[in-house]
Amino acid sequence: MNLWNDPINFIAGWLRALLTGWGLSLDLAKIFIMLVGVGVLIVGSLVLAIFLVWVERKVVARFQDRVGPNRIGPYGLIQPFADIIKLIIKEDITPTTADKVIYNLAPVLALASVLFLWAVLPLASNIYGVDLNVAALYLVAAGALGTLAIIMGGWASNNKYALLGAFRMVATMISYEIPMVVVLLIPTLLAGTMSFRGIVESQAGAWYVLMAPLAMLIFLISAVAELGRAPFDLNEAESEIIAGFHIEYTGMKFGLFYAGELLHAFTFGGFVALLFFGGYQFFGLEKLGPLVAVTIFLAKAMFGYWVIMWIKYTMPRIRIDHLLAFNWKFLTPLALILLVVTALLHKLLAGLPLWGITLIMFLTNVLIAWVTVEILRAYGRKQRQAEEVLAPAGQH
Amino acid sequence: MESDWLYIGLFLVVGLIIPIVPLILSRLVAPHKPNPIKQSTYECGLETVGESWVQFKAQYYIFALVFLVFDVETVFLFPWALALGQLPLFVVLEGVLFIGILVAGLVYAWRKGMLEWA
Amino acid sequence: MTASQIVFLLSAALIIGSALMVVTTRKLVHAALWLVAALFGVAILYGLLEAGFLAVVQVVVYIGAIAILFIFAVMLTRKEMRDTGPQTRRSWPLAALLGLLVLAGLVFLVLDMPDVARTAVEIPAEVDTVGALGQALVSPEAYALPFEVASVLLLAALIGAVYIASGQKKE
Amino acid sequence: MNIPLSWYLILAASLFCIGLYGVLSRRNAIAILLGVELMLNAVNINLVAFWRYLDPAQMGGQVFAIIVFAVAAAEVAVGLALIISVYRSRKSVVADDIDLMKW
Repeated sequence: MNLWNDPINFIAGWLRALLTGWGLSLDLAKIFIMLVGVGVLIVGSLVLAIFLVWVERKVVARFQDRVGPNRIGPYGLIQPFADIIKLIIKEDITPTTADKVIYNLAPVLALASVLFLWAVLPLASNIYGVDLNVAALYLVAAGALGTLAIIMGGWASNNKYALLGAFRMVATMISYEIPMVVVLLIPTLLAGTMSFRGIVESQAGAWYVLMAPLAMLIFLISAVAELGRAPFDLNEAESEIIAGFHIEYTGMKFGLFYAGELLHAFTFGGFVALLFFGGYQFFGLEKLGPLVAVTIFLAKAMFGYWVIMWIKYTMPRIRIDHLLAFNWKFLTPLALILLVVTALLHKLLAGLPLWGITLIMFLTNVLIAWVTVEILRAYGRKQRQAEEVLAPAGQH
Repeated sequence: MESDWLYIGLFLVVGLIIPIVPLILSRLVAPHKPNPIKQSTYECGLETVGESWVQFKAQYYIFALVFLVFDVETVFLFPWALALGQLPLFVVLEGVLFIGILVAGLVYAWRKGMLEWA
Repeated sequence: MTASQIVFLLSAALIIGSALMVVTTRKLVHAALWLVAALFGVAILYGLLEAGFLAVVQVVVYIGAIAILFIFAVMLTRKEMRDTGPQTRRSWPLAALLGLLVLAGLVFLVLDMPDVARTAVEIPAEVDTVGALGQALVSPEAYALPFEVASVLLLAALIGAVYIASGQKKE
Repeated sequence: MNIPLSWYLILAASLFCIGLYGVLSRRNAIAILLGVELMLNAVNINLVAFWRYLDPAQMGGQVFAIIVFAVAAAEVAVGLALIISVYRSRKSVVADDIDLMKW
């Protein structure tokens, strides 16, 4: 046990010795150490969220062919701190008709529901909050709290646009939760465990993106919808309903929603990396030491975050009826078919070598994708023909 | 096992407390000069028109309903997915039957036109 | 007084307090949110009982789905934000009396039960309760039939609810 | 793990009775359903407590609790759908007003 190979246990052991030396009982010392761990993890992720403000602004600038923040500090790195100071010293306005308690609780819960996710993220094989044996469902449960926060915020503002935004957002979030949970079942099934560390470890041979590329895509799409980012950002469709459920929020309360959204996007990038791209593993490089593994994981999560930003700043917004139809008529059936096929293949191919299983699963996925695209094409053709019958060419 | 849940519990408590800190900080530092116009609800810069409680589409409710049933069913599938490795093939088919019944509900709602934004 | 006892008492206070608010508060949206608090307390109890799967399922199903449905329903059946008029029947004291009587009877029964002060047996560290739950739920010797019947029940609920809520579109 | 079983049972009994009071005293049909949810949860606490205290190797208690989740979901779905349907035709969610079927 040394600092380089097992830093958490090393520091915990040192703290335990120190605290029991001071006369604390062992149980109390354990709880205190846990508390320190929790605090470090949460504060760390919040610092990350501050950094993400800078990343987001810089990346969107590049997408729009601008430079982005560059005045304060090198490459504008100090800019997010200036933003925070501004948010803190802004006047906090609460509408007189708002439901005060719920109004104030909503942003706290919104950020907290994202922070909760960090408890189960394994950053390296021995750096993680807790290795929960129901971690996959814990992820869904934390998302449920986020949904609740949005509906509370929208309702308590007592503003019709806020309420409408909240309803749209909640309808989107709960709808897209179904395909997300279904594809969460696929890594669970392949790994035979719900613990995220178990899922990462079982990808040592082959990343699940090779076995279930379609599942990865569905997870990514539903994660973007869950985040309420473009193209699914109709909660804040400025041209229609001003700013969605957080119209009435000012200053730091708005800041909490904003920080929650950015951290949520990054965290979901992390989950994509974790479930489908081998988490902290990178061709044996992670064995060099836990800090290398953490770097690998954060790099993969950042890549996932970048893809989510890429989607956000490229796609136009989708109308709500199209959005829900896309989920219920396309994504959910596809995810269910994928689950059934994966389960059957997983069972039937149990004896084969790993490369064989991976190859067959990959080919099956390609086949399913091809059939789906063909069906969509036929459907689209039929739709177009129906349109042409209704409105002959030239009469628009 | 037990310490896992203790950790989660501590995490939930601390995770709820820490976001409150900047709010308190803001309360201490920020100016506070309320006036009725500032504190009225915001509506595109115009005066608020009509009741702020609008009747919204019942369609939202239908989607929530379909979601509720699917949510419970997918939760049922997690134990099945975990046990898959140790069980014979026909148990896998049991799960497939379960998913089939689930899909029947989806097909019904679809055919009835409940998934349209009517 | 041990740590788990303190946690139990705190969550029991949370559950009872929020449950009382659910049945007495005037605003229905508040009642639904208090229900969320009570259900969250029950999830803590499941964690305390080492039924981790049930604890997260409680949050996913009750808070993530049922509470949301309740809030939607409240907002659909309301013309204004404030609830007006009396929220309880005139016979509420009778209901309270009945509730107290049932409570007294149940407590009497519970305390009369043999060996009720027993404490839990340790679950051996190598036993994986989540895996065992999965095995029990799908193996035909155990609960495979209820598992399938549950899906049929949910299918029936979905069809019935969607049919009723959508309203007959004939008119 | 030194909580006596009776604590759980008494907690569940009180929760059940609070739910019962809610069901009996509320006028609004949705509030009545909220009370039913409390009662179902009281039952679930009992099921899980008995599972933990009697024989954790037998998963019966947890399986029953899961079935109760399914039943609760079905009950809420159908119950709220009925309430909304009635609200559409009668513009009221007060349980006493819903007296179409008196026989």
